[in-house]
This record gives sequence, structure tokens and C-alpha cells, in this order.
Amino acid sequence: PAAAADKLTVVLDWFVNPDHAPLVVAREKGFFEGEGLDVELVAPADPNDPPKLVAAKQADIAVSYQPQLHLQVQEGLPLVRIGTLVATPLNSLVVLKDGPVKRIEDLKGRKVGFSVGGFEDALLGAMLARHGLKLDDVELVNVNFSLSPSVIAGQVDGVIGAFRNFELNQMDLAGHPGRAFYPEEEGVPAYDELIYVAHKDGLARPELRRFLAAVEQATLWTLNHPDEAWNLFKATDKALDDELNHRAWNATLPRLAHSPAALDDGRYRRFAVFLKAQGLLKAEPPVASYAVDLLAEKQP
Amino acid sequence: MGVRRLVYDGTVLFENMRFRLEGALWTCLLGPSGVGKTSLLRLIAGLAPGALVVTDDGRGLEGRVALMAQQDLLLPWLPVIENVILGYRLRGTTRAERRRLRDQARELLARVGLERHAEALPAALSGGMRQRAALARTLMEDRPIVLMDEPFSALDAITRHRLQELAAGLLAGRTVLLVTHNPLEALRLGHRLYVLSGRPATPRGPLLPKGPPPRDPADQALLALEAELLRELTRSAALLEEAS
Amino acid sequence: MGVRRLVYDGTVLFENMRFRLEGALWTCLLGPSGVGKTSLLRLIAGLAPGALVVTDDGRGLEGRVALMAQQDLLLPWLPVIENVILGYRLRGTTRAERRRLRDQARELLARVGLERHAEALPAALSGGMRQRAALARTLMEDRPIVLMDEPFSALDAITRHRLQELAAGLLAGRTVLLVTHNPLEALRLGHRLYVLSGRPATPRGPLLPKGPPPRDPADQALLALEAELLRELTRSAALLEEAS
Amino acid sequence: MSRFLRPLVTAAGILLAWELLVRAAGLPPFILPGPGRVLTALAAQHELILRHAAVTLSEIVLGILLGSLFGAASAVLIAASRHARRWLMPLLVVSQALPVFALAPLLVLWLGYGMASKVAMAVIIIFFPVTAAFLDGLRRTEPGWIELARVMDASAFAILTRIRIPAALPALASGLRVAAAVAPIGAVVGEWVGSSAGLGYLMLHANARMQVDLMFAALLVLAVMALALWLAVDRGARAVVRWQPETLAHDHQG
Amino acid sequence: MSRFLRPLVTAAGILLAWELLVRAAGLPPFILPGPGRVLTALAAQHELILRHAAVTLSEIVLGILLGSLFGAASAVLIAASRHARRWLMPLLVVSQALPVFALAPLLVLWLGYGMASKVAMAVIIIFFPVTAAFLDGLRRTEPGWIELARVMDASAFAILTRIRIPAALPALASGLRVAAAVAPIGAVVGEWVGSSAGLGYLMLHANARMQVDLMFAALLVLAVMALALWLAVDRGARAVVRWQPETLAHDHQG
Ligand SMILES: Nc1ncnc2c1ncn2[C@@H]1O[C@H](COP(=O)(O)OP(=O)(O)OP(=O)(O)O)[C@@H](O)[C@H]1O
Ligand SMILES: Nc1ncnc2c1ncn2[C@@H]1O[C@H](COP(=O)(O)OP(=O)(O)OP(=O)(O)O)[C@@H](O)[C@H]1O
Ligand SMILES: [Mg+2]
Ligand SMILES: [Mg+2]
Repeated sequence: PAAAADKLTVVLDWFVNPDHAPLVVAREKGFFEGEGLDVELVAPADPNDPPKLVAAKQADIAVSYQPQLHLQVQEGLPLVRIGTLVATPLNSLVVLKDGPVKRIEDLKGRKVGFSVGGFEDALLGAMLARHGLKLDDVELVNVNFSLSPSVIAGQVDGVIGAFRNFELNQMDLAGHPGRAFYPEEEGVPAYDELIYVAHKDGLARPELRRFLAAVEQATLWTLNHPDEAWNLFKATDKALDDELNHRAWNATLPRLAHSPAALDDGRYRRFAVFLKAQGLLKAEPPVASYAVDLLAEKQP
Repeated sequence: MGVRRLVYDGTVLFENMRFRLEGALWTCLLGPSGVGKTSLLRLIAGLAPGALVVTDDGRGLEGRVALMAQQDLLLPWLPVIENVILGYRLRGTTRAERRRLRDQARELLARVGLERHAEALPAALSGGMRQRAALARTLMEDRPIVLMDEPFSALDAITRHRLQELAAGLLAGRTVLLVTHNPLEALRLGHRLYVLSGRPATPRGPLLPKGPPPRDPADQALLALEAELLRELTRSAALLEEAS
Repeated sequence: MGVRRLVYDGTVLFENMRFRLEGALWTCLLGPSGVGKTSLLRLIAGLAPGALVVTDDGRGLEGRVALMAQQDLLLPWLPVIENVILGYRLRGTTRAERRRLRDQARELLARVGLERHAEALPAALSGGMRQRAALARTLMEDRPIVLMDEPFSALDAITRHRLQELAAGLLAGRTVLLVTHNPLEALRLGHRLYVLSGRPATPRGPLLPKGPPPRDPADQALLALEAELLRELTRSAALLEEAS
Repeated sequence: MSRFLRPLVTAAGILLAWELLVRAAGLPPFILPGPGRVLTALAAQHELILRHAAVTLSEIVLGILLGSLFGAASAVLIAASRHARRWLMPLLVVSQALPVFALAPLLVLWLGYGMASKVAMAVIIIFFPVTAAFLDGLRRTEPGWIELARVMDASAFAILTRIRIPAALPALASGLRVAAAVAPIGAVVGEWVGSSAGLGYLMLHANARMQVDLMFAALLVLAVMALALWLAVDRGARAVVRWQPETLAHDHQG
Repeated sequence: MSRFLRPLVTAAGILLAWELLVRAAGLPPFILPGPGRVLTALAAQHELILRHAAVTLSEIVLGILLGSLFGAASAVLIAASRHARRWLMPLLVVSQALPVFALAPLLVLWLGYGMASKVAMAVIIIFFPVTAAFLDGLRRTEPGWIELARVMDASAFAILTRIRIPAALPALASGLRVAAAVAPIGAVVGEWVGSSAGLGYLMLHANARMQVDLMFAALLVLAVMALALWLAVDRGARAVVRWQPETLAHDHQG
């Protein structure tokens, strides 16, 4: 009965999109209800707000990015990763398939667009270093609102920060297929693109565990019934019902964390080391202080 | 009252000048254009600094002065009648009182020949009509001390004559300072006539026409005084000439 | 000229009215406040629609009229002297020509007694001084047809007398329409005197004072005319009364 | 030309100019689609767009109401007291320099995710032109009127409310015109504070998904709202200050 | 109090109020850091901030110059011709409703990633208050002056340039004040069009990296710039229209 359900506010990283499949499905299929949760999904326009809001106890859970988590923790935000939504990087360096850039080396002296995310320079720097280039061998331009248009229109030769499940399909549909270079293949340690973070002080709350359980159910159900899930998903907002979202949906499913609560702390340590090497982190706090597997500990 | 000094960009208008308004009498102030009549009026009204105004009863002038400036200063967004009761609107009145005041104002407007324009906006009035509205506003104030700067200048001979009577009647027994350019007007209405002259300016006079105002300008005695007044004015004009 | 009709919110000011300005003569227009003098002036100047102005030589009035309105209309951001040559500034002049014009203007200002205020802004002038500046601006225009609406109303007797002379001199031989409230002024300066009366208004007259202006008001013949003029004005005022 | 036909002709003319621009500059549709494509998208998605438009419209209306109110009030306050002028004015000026992403978390923290925080953001954008214009009007009251009022023993308050403020209404009106013009963008920016509805949201979303036609369809609707609002305020303002003479002949006609 | 001490005292007062607000509301530093933290960040990173500030400052100055120019010009154009009024005005109004992300690609396409596109965006934001205020001023010329000029056979052009425009300068001034206040945000928004320098960019970047102290340090600098600019324009404007009487006693003093 929803009346007795515990209220839970989840701030997404951005407007609802196929990345959020498990959350939407869990809500639509009633998995949250089943766990006695009344979950409200809030969609901000600025991906930087959700962690702040959780840290300020304005929301219970935020969808954020692993790389940002490291920085947030360093800046003193009382946040802890409690689960994973998308278990691979989505971020990638994209160029025109039939453009002049065939290999990363070809970027030398060219323009690379990015949309301020905070650590594009770090990613790109690592990828370039792999091929004997330095950051100042390329010209970085902030193209904010128009990643794919700027590369399609040839205003830049490549963009970093493009999501492989979206921008690639987007360019395909626009008739200008792109080629992606994947950070994890170019010297950047693999990381979780999308994670769930909660406030340090609230970790004992049982709602969080029930939330993760519901999300896991939803993920598996989605994997088992992809088309049903898609119909369910697109029905929630007419704006979502188009070719691009459908393709993105299919491109995203395999990347969903099949075991959302599970924590691979090696992955977090490695990435912390990487960020430190890039000069973005001053220290490497113990992973346990900012990432946990709530379901691992035995229930109190 | 006394003025320490009033200086406008370099020109000293008044210096240690004293000027007395006799209570309950009409004082008329004449003088060549630009000599300082309006400035003196403003000093008395407390609109320009530098004047020391002393009253016989020792009380201040607040709440006792009505001023009719050289410009009509009608508020363009208020109908004539509201402009007439402006003083009361500004000081605040009850709705009932205001209704009473409007009737009073309408009567006054009738007497200055504007009854049919009570509801018109000032923009719809002719120059003389605006001046009459301003006069009505001043009389409406019903103050013991009344300062008027050329209140009839935009009126034709007949209307002016009628309004002079009106003012003389309503303001009988008040302390009035009337700035005017018209010697006959001064002789007709004033008890004490001064000519402001020189730079720094001093009021010369007073001339004291006989008999109670309003007087008949045709009167011989007055004509004599008029000649004197004109002489005085000519001298004063000449003085101002050489001063500038 | 002829006016088909001029209506201001319901009141018919003029209806099929004809009025002729004799060339090279001063026509004076009197009449009670609010009868329509200014409106008539504006009609002639082409500032209000409804008038049909015909000239003897058949040419239009463009470029031949100078107007002095009831308000001085000095531009507050221009020094007096620039206000005086405003017409030329608006029509465009070479820098050299402008220098010449300024000298001319300065001379004119001297004659209206404002030489020392040539560089002052209008805000620094007294009412009468502003009017004199406006007069200088009008005379500066040097046009064959001159329309003046109470040009001397804010001036003291002496100054007014001097400026009447000045105007009479400078505008001798021009076609002048002078709206005035002062019968003596009309008698002193005008060749043809009309009294505007009634509603709709018609010009009554003309009275034709003898001799070349400026005349001496003391003259007996004039005094007779004055009496007549006053009678006419009284009638006209009465008419306007009952009209409203 | 009838005053009803007129705007239509103008609109048609502008659409035409738009089409020509797109063709002449050879703009790719993912940067600026022609009116044809946009109108098609509008027709296809109209109920989606209208649903979001309704939200934005209410934000706009609320924004301009509160904005004008707050703007006028602060102007009067500043005109009334030099302390207000000294302490409040700097804050108002600085408020115009704050970017949305710096304010958003604060607003959400204080006002939550609902309408309130969005409208607050819109108000911050809308009020300033009103304050500035009205304040200037309050400053420029004809001195003669003030002096007259002083001689009439009017209190400073009476002078403010019965002379300064009415005399400054034309200035207020011109402030309101600007406010009307910036209100739509104010609402859109407000929606960035966090919302899942409204044209601002729709456009941002469509833009990120390269549904450029949809984005411009939404923008077209927003533009129409902006124009309508501006015209309404313009008419209204003029009606209020009728006593203020206007001297541009063609302003009197539609 | 000396006119040099005054602003300092005000500034101190405002910083204090800020500190109190933060404490009273118990705001976490990652939402609104107190002045202490911000000033520390400012001190620590000053050359970084100043480098970006220089960029933004030049954008602001360019933006307000071009914006005022364009704004005044369009106002005059509209006042001069009813055609301009009919065709141009709607475009100007709509221009205020265009969100940056819709315009950005166009601007970049036409003007590239240089200064030009940012300044263009800033100008679009800055010019409108100038146009609106100046246009209203041009409309309200004292009719008597126009009539006098007509009788003097002044051309429409002469009336515009020698009477309407000078008479409307006070209105232009109040438009410029608003322009000065919105210029900084205009520059910041301009930087979203795509740049890798300037306070706007720095703030975005710091925000993304959760360096909230740095973000607010940059914001503080922006705010100071905004105030300085506004004061300068305010003084300047008043000097230009000296003939316009002001009747708020305390406006004459600093
Ligand atoms: N703009 C206007 N709107 C409405 N009525 C007007 C307007 N201007 C003048 N009137 C009316 O027209 C009549 C004549 O006005 P006009 O100014 O011509 O009078 P006048 O003879 O010049 O009076 P005065 O001697 O007082 O200047 C007046 O009754 C006035 O109310
Ligand atoms: N605001 C001002 N600034 C500078 N000078 C001024 C100002 N007001 C008046 N004056 C000067 O003071 C002198 C007297 O002005 P005032 O108005 O008192 O003359 P007036 O006697 O009233 O003249 P009029 O009969 O023409 O009204 C004039 O020479 C004028 O130039
Ligand atoms: Mg005077
Ligand atoms: Mg008149």
C-alpha cells in the first residue's frame, strides 16, 4: 500500500533518458512499491546539482558519475557511492568516420570540442599521451550545447565527452556516422559512468537497501524483456518516443550494472590513482570511505 | 523678514536685505523683469535657502502660506477639480470631507469661469484657463498668508478685472504679497506698493494709495501715483541695465 | 483664410469662419480667455487641421512664418544664444554662417536685455527673461509673416514698452498677427484690431486706430477707441459666459 | 490595412525572410531548420509542445507579475530612503550578475523543486529593468510640483505617493515593456533551475537529443508568447499613462 | 563620511550580512560558502581568476559599447520610420526570447569560436533595454517643441537629431544603466557559446569540479566588476544630462 510506503527522492544526473531505464522501469512496474518505497524521480538541468542536493540532504539519492565522485569527496562533500547504474564508461572521443582523423595521432594540431564536465582535459590528456601527444598539441574548445552538431558541421575535428550510446547514434541518424575512441582502450582505467550516491550519515537506512533491491529486479526484468521494457519506458513521456532513444536504449542495456549494489573497489582505487597522476586528486582516501556495498554487510 | 544673501552663479541678488509684509494687508511688489521678484517670493516661501523669516506672533510659516507660482504647475494627470483641491489631497482627507471640498472647489471654479471644465485635464485648457485653475487652487488653500506671482498675467482685461475683484474679496484681511507687472493692478489692489530695484536688490517704497481696494483705476489720485510708480520703475530698470 | 470647423471634445470653436490678415500690416487679436485666440493662431500656422489658408500671391506659407507661442518653448539643453538661432540650426547652416548668426543673435539679445545671459541655460532665467529669449528667437527668424501669442505678457511695464518698440521697428512692413490681452498694447501697435467673440467664434472688427505705430497711448483718439474696445471685449466675454 | 490583417502579413513576411535566410546561407537543418520543417514539427508534436507551453506561460505570467511588483516596490523604497539606496542598490545590481548555475542549488535548497524556485529565478531576471526605469522616473519629478507640495505642507510620503509616483508612471511603463520582453527568457532560465516541464526543459532536452526541429518549434511558440505579452503590456501601459503626450504620429495607429 | 570611505563601509557591511546569512541558514559550503572561504580561494587563486577576469572584462566592455550603439541606433531607426517599427520591433522583442543554446550553433557557424560570437551573444542580451528606454524617450518629446520646429521648416531628420534625440537623452541614460547591470551576465552567457576562457567558463569548470569556493571567488570578482561598471555608467549618464533636474536630494551626494 503506497500509503505506508517510505518516501525516497532520487535526483537523476539529467533529464530522463534510456540511461535511467532501471529506475523508470522499477517505478512503472511497481518494483519500488513492492519494496514499500514511494520513489520520486527528479530531473535537473545541471548534472552538477544532484550531488550537492544529496549532500545538503535535499534528496536521498543522486545519480552521478564515478569520476566526479572522487572530486566531490576531495572537496568535502559527505557522499558515498551505494550502487552502480551504468557499469562501463560512456564518455568517448568521437570524430567523423569519413573525416581526416583516422587515428588519435591525427588529432595533432586540430580542434577538439568538449562540453565542460570538469575532467575532459584529464581524459583526453591520457588518451593523447598514449600516442605521444600532449594536451597542447590540440586546441580544446568548449562547445557546450552542441557536441555532435559542432563535429558534424566540421567546426571541430573531434569531441570528447560524447556518450557512445547517444552521440554515435545521433550522428548516424543525422547521416554523418562517427568513429569513437574509447578511453578505457586508450590508457584510461575503466570506471562506472553512472552511480548512485547517498549521504554518508544515512547509510544505515533500510530504504537504501530496498531501493537497490528494487533497482536490481528492474534491471534484470529489463534485460529479460527488452521490448516490453522499451514500450513501458517510451510510454512515460512522448518526448522519449523516437528513433534515437530507441537506438540508445538498445545501446545502453548491455552496459547496465547487472548487480547494481556490488562494488568493485579495485576499479575505484585504480581510477583514484589515475586522477592523482593527472593532478586532479591530492590524496587517495580509502575506497571504503566513499564507496560501499550495502548489501554485502549483513542486515542489522 | 531678512535675507543674508542670495547668489546665483556669481550674481548677488540680495545682500542684507530686509522686507516686511504688514499683516492683513496686500503688499504689491513690482520691478523690472529679472530683478528678483520671484526669487524674493521663493525666499519667503522657504523654497530657497538664505532667508530668515520672522513673524510677529513668532510662530513659523508652516501651514500658513499659500503660493501661486509664475507657472501654473497643474498636475497633468489630475482633472482640474482635483488640481484645485490638491492641497487637501496632499494633506490627506476623509472621503466625506473630500466630497465637501469638491463642492466648494466647483463653486470656486464657477467663479473663475471654469465650471464646465472641472473634469477636463489641464492639457485641454487654454493658457488663461490654466492660470485661472491655478488661482482657484491657491484660493482654495484658504491660508492667512498668500504669495502670488503674476496671477493675472495671462488673462484678458475683462476676466482679469473680474478675478481681481474675486481675489480682493476672498483674500480681504489676509496677508498678501502680490508680484505684478501691471502698475494699475498694483494701484487697484495693493495697500503698500514696493518697487524692487538695484543689484543687489532692495525694495523701494512703500507707496500708499488711499482708500480700500479694489479701487477704481480712473481715480485722479491713483493716476498721480501711477506716474510716480512708473518713474520708480524706470529708475529701477535703468539700474538693472547698468548692473548687467 | 477660412476655417471649416474646429471641434474640441464636443465644443465647436470655429464654424465656417473667415479671417484675413492684411499684408504688411499688424493685425491684433483680442478676446476673452478661452475664446480661441491661440487655436486660431495654430490654425494659421498649420499646427491644427481643418483650416484652409490662402495667400494673395498664391504661394504656400512654408518658410514664410515665424511663430511665438504662448509658452516660451526654449530647449532646456541649449544655451539661450543657441535657442535664439534654433531655426537656422534646424534648417542647417555652415559653421561660418553660424558664427555670423551668433553675432547677430548676440546683438538681438542685447536689445532685449539678455546680453549677459547669452550663454546661460534657460533654467537659469526668470519668467520674463525666458519670454524675451523666445521673442529674440522669433525676431531672429526674420520671416515675412509673424504670429505672436501674448509675446509681452510676462514683462513689466517698462521692459514691455521697450520691447514693443523694438518689435514694431524690426517687424515694420511684415504681416503680423499679435494675440494680446492688453487693449492699450493693441492700440499702440496694431493697424487692424479684431475681437474674437462668440462660440463658434468669429472675429469682430476691425477697429482702425489712426497713425503709424508705435503710437502714444496717452493720445485722446486712442482713449476713445480703447473704450470701444473694452465694450466689445465685455460683450464678447458675456457671450462666452452664456456659451459655457 | 485592417489591424487584424496587419500582424498576419508581418508574420508571413518574417517567416519568408527566415526561409530565405536558411536557403541563402545554406544552413544545415541541424543548426537552423527552415520554417517549413519547424511548422511540420509543431503540427506533429503540438500537444506535447502545448502541454509544456502551458507550464511556461504560467511561469511567465507569475514571473512578470511578481517581477513588476518587486521591481516597482524596490524602486519606491530606494527613492524614499537614501539608506535603501546605499544598501539595497548594490545588491540589486549584483543580483543581475549571478549566473543561474550558481543560484540554482540555493533556490532549490530554499524553495524546493517546485514552481517556486523557477519563478524566483525568473523574477530575479525580470525585476531589474522595472526598478531602474521607475527609479529614474521617480528621480526626475518636475521640481516645481515638489516645491508646491512642500508649501502645501505635504508629508514626504504624500509627495512620493501623490506626485512622484504618478509622475513616474510613464517611466514605469517603459520598464514594464522591457520586463515583458525578458520575461520569457526569464521563465526558460528558471526552468534550468530544475524541472521536467516547460518549453525551456523541452528545448534543452530536444537540443541535447538533436531534435532541432522540435527545439525550434518550441522556440517558435515561445517567441509568439513573447510578442503577444509585449504587445499586451505595451497597449496596457499606454492606456494607463494616457495623459502623457506621444509625438510619433504613427504610434497612435495600431 | 568621506566618499572614499563610504563604499568600503558598504562593502564590509554586505560581506558581514553574507557571513551572517550563511551561519543563520546553516548553509553548507558546497552550496554557498561564507565570505571567509571565498576570499581565501580568491587570494590563493588570484592570478588564475584575474587572467580569466581580464578576458571577461574585455567582453563586457565590448558588449556594452556595441550593445549601446546597436540599441540606440535601432531605437532611432524605429522612431524614424514606421516600417522599421513594424518589421524590426517584433524581431527585437523575439531576440530577447532566444535561449543561448539555440543561438550558439548559429553564432559559432557564422563567427567561429573567437571573441566575436561571445560578444555577439552579449550584445543580444545588452542592447534591448537601451532600445526600449531610448525609444520611449524619443516618443515623449514635448509636442510644443516639435510644432515650433515644424513652423521653422525643420526636416523630419533635423527634428529627430536636434530635438527628439537630445530630449530623449535622459531616457537613453536610464537604458544604459540597465545595460550596464546586465552586461556582465551577458558576457558570462556569451562564454557559454563556446570558449575556454573567462569568468563564465571558469565558474562552469569550477562548478563541474565541485570547487565551489573557486566558483564563488570568480563570481565575487564578476560582481565587483558589475558594480564598478554600473557606478561608472550612472555617473557618466548623469553628467551628460546635467540639464535634466533631479529632485531626490540625496542623489546629488555620492
Ligand atoms: N488640446 C485641447 N483639447 C481640448 N480642448 C482644447 C484644447 N486646446 C484648447 N482647447 C479648448 O479650446 C478653447 C480655446 O482655447 P485657446 O487656447 O484657443 O483659447 P485662448 O483664446 O488662447 O485663451 P487664452 O487667452 O486663455 O490663451 C478653450 O475652451 C479650450 O478649452
Ligand atoms: N535657478 C537659477 N539659476 C541661476 N540664476 C537664476 C535662477 N533663477 C533665477 N536666476 C536669476 O536670478 C535673477 C532674478 O530672477 P527672478 O525670477 O527672481 O526675476 P523676476 O523678478 O521674477 O523676473 P520676472 O519678472 O521676469 O519673473 C535673474 O537674473 C535670473 O537670471
Ligand atoms: Mg518672476
Ligand atoms: Mg491663448
